[in-house]
Amino acid sequence: MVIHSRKLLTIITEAALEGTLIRDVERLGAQGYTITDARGKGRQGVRNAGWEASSNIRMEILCDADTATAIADHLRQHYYEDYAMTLFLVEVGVWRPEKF
Amino acid sequence: MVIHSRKLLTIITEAALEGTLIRDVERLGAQGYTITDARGKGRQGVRNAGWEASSNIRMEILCDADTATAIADHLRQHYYEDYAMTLFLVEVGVWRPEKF
Amino acid sequence: MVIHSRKLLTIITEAALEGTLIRDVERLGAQGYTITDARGKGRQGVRNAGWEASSNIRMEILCDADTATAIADHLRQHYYEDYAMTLFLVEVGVWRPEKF
Amino acid sequence: MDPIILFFVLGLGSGLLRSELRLPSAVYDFLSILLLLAIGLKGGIELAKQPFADLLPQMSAVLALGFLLPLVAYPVLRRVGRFKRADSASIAAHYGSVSVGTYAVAVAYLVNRQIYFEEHMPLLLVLLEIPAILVGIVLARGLSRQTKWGVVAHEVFLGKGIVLLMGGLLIGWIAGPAGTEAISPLFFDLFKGVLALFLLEMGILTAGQIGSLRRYGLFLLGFGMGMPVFSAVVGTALALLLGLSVGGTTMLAILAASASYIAVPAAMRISVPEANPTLSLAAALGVTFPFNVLLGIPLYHAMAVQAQAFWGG
Amino acid sequence: MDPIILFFVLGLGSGLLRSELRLPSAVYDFLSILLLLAIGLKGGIELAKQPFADLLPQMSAVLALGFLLPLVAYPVLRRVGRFKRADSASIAAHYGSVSVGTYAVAVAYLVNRQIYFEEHMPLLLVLLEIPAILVGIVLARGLSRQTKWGVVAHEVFLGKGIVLLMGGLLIGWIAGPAGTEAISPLFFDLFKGVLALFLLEMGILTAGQIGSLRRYGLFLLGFGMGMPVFSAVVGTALALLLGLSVGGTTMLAILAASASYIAVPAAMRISVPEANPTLSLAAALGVTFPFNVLLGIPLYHAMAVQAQAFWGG
Amino acid sequence: MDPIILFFVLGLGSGLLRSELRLPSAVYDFLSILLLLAIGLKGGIELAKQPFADLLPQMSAVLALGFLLPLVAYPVLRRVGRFKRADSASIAAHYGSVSVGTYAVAVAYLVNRQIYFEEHMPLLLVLLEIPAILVGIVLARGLSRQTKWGVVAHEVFLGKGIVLLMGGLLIGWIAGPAGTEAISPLFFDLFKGVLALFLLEMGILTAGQIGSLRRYGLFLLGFGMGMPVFSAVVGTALALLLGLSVGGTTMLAILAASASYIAVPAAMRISVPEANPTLSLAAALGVTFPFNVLLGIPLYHAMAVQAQAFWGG
Ligand SMILES: Nc1ncnc2c1ncn2[C@@H]1O[C@H](COP(=O)(O)O)[C@@H](O)[C@H]1O
Ligand SMILES: Nc1ncnc2c1ncn2[C@@H]1O[C@H](COP(=O)(O)O)[C@@H](O)[C@H]1O
Ligand SMILES: Nc1ncnc2c1ncn2[C@@H]1O[C@H](COP(=O)(O)O)[C@@H](O)[C@H]1O
Ligand code: NA
Ligand code: NA
Ligand code: NA
Repeated sequence: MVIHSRKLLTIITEAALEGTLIRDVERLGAQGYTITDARGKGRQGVRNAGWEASSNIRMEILCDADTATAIADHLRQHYYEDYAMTLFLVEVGVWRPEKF
Repeated sequence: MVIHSRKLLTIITEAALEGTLIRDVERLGAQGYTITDARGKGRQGVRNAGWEASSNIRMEILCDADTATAIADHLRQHYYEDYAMTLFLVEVGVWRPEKF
Repeated sequence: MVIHSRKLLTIITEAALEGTLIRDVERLGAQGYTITDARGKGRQGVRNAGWEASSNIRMEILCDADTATAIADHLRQHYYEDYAMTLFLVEVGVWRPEKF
Repeated sequence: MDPIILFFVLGLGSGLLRSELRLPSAVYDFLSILLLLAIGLKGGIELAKQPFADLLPQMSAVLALGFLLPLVAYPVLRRVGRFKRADSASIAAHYGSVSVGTYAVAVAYLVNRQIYFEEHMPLLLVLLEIPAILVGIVLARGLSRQTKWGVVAHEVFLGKGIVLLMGGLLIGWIAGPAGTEAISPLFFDLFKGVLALFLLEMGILTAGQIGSLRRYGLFLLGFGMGMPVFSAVVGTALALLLGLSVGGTTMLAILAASASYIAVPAAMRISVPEANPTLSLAAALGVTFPFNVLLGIPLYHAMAVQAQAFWGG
Repeated sequence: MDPIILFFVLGLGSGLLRSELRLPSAVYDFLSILLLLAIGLKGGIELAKQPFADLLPQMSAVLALGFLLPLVAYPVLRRVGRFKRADSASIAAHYGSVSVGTYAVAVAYLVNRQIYFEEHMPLLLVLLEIPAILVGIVLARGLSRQTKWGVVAHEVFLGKGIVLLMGGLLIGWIAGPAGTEAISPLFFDLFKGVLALFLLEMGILTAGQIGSLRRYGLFLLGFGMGMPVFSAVVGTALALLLGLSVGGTTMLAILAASASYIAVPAAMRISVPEANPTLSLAAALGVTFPFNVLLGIPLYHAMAVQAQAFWGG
Repeated sequence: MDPIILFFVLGLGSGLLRSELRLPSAVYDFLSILLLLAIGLKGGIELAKQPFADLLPQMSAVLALGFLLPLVAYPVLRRVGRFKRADSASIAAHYGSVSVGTYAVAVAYLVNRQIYFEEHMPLLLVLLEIPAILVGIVLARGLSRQTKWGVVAHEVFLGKGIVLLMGGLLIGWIAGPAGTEAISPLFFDLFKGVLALFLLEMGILTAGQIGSLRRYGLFLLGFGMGMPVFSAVVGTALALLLGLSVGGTTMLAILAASASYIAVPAAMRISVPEANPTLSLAAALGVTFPFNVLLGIPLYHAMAVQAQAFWGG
């Protein structure tokens, strides 16, 4: 089957934001998302998952380019300044484009 | 050292499929795999990891394009209809191509 | 906002290496990293997370091409032979390039 | 009111109010492992006290019950509920099997009221778990050659729940009351506390099913309460035939009435994947579990008392 | 020395020496859940024994205390500490609220010495957790229309800690001493052991704060010890007014003196995100928690004894 | 048969039958932490009862034992087993050190039979863990300058196992029997139940080693049973020299006979990475652990009884 091109937006941020983030990305057009627990280090120092206040999540959203941009813009405006947050975008191939 | 091009196939699906999936991808030529626990939402609703029946796994397979296609085709034929399952493919660079 | 190109280096290796690895990648120029727990199979057999000695981590580092190469070279020289370790590199887009 | 029920209500309430309260899945697993082993051990210790042969009639009767109940449920689901074949078969299998959580609450209920019951019940629990799964698969597929019975058997007999229950049973049986004394602080003294925490999480999980329940409508709600009452009547009748005590009758009724939400979902997912798991979970977990725990147990107990008074020996 | 304190010291030491020792986060969660429920249950059981109306004065006084303390802390942080508005408000909220871990250590301390205290303290604990959060938000934002009070209320009242404490309280209240007997092996007999493990992890977490503490300097260190002593004096005075026992006075002092590191950080992160969470955690967890646990509790106890001797009735 | 052994057999059986049964890793960690702390505490409480100086001879003897055993094992592995230098050194280190799990089973065995043993054994356990690691590194690398001894020391002395054992020991020592009473329900009353669950998981882990064992052949199988018997003889002899009781002799034999599968693998992975960890784990966990638990302990006990009868004082 032919492969279609889509975007994978990955968001690494504070676990405390999970609920809010889910609401936001669904409102902005994400058809789904996947979350794993993570730990890490960045501008805001070490966040190593021992307990809630210092643990990260890693959220992935498969979507088209516009949705990815809309979500990224929203996140940068509302959360990037005040929260530990890292965003990146990857070009991916999918087989069932209608899903995303 | 020179970088070689390979494929990374990512499969997000129900935790209950882990054993079956491992058997299938090895039979179809995967030399290895990596699995993390995940939660998420898609066509089949919210799957948020509280307990086995509703948790996801995220499996990654580094391989050549043919193996990736073979695995993806097999999965779509056998599981895609009945299980929560998302697939995507990324172009990656590796240093030891003989491994995959 | 305009998207800049960076590299995402992913390292899948033995959980026992976490501390050493963090020290090494920071010394080699990584501005941050993200780690998730993982299990898997490769050259060195099944590593399925039941207990420390047989569990994996999956570390991601967003950085520029030179840092990625430096880290990959270092890892291949010092760990690749003796430890379970898999490396791959993906081209990603980021919005705040100064961070990485 | 028994505090363990209050823990269930607390979980249900905080789930419905969308509190972020959740037990980590490792903790939920830990609690289930403790409960399953404790129930198995308890049963095994009692088996050690009596001749095994005496139990064979009860064991056969319970196996028959496990084949019967899903065969009754299936046509109702298919004709009245208008569910697809696979879905009907899967839901029927859930209701033919048993819920260990419900059983544990019933144990607490009877022990609390110091009502005697035949202590080898865990053996019957294990036996009742299995036949409905096989019936469910055959109902969905017919006796097709395609079914990989090896895989099914592996899934059924080596699933976590059965291994822990059976393992506990065997260990209790071999080691006997004296042998297991040293491990009783963990498995028996903590039992009700562990059950309380388990029910807290069950309440949260139940709350999570309300959404799907709303979607799939009234029939599931009715079935989720009618089917257990029917099964309890059958269980009660069987208990009378077998000459069980009032407590034992209550127990057999609750075993029949409860619907599986662990072993059967896992087995159905592998063996009848085209069945929609949301349907059976919404019914078994969203309706029948709370119904049995909150209303069913006292109801079946009252029924057992009446039945024994009229027909019991 | 009480062994639970030694567990804290063990955690602290191995953290400072960079040992790899850590409790898995699921285990930490499990221990917190047990502690919160146990404290709630204990309080609820005592509430069942006395007329609720008698407690209203104490409850109102404690609510007032929760509004007062952050209002005192804020100007100190803003003027003397020269922190930004949001940071001052957030730290003030932490110190106006309470730490359940500190409370648990104080319980162990008093029980160990067989000192009576009013057992409904968990009710006051719950009440004291909340007002400071509201004050903190208003200090940071003013009474702005923008604040989503619905979201704030959800975060505050349905956060894990409050749900478990309140839930335990209600369950204990409804079920009473007899009803909760069967679950006491898990919640009460294991209490001190669970607390010991919890303090082990708290020691490790505290060690992890030393780095940020070094970065943010002397003022936080001073504030982290001065503020609790001040709050303890206020708490002691209030306890005298309310006519509490020596144990109860110690308890109210420690409630006032302790600084939240669970409920408030979570609430502030959502409601005042521009506040730097590292600052408040370094102070509450890196300074005030160890200070209270190691020195504060005996100090406040001595203070309560003196105060009761001079002014007490 | 002791039920904790049956739990091991249950784990082994369900692992071999490829059941999906597993304890979540957080639970496994939790159980290990409880066991390590309990063993340490127990030893510390006993240390509090006797003058420390009396133990110095035993402590030195055990340290010497820890240096000796790997030096005996190494040439056998290198010459007879034909393993590479690094592999021989690493396996030798595993067998020179001790297994806390095996020790715990031996404690249960002796306590069950009410056989007295010197209760400061946990101190000897800690001491015996360490020298073999150093010997292993030197055997693999020579006294090379390249070895980062700082890193090695950190890994050895601040590894989770040693910190918890030593920490428990110190806490028990300082707090004494009275001080630790309040935490005994968690650490001591639950000990055997916790050990049972731990052994369940150990059985599953052991089953996972059978595959590698098959690959690496007969020599490992022989070594995995011959080496512990040899070590047990040495341990028994040493115990006679030191004038230990029958129980103490059994204990020293089992300490000598057991092979590490936690501390040493971690240390070797960092310090001798070119050694293949599969080899040593297959031997220590796949052969020696079950051998000791199922056959070794009664065997060494019988040996101790005989030895004490012939030569004991
Ligand atoms: N360069 C990086 N590579 C990979 N992950 C990163 C990087 N920088 C930050 N992160 C992750 O993103 C989280 C938040 O980043 P920050 O906002 O920079 O503190 C960190 O805790 C890391 O998990
Ligand atoms: N658009 C998406 N982006 C990221 N993950 C997704 C997306 N859709 C589905 N998933 C993941 O794939 C799983 C199965 O998807 P589905 O088959 O659509 O229910 C979900 O539970 C999610 O974890
Ligand atoms: N082909 C592969 N695809 C995905 N992950 C792999 C692959 N090969 C190895 N890995 C992961 O990398 C770890 C170490 O690999 P290895 O060094 O080959 O044993 C394994 O345990 C897997 O988690
Ligand atoms: Na049933
Ligand atoms: Na306070
Ligand atoms: Na040894």
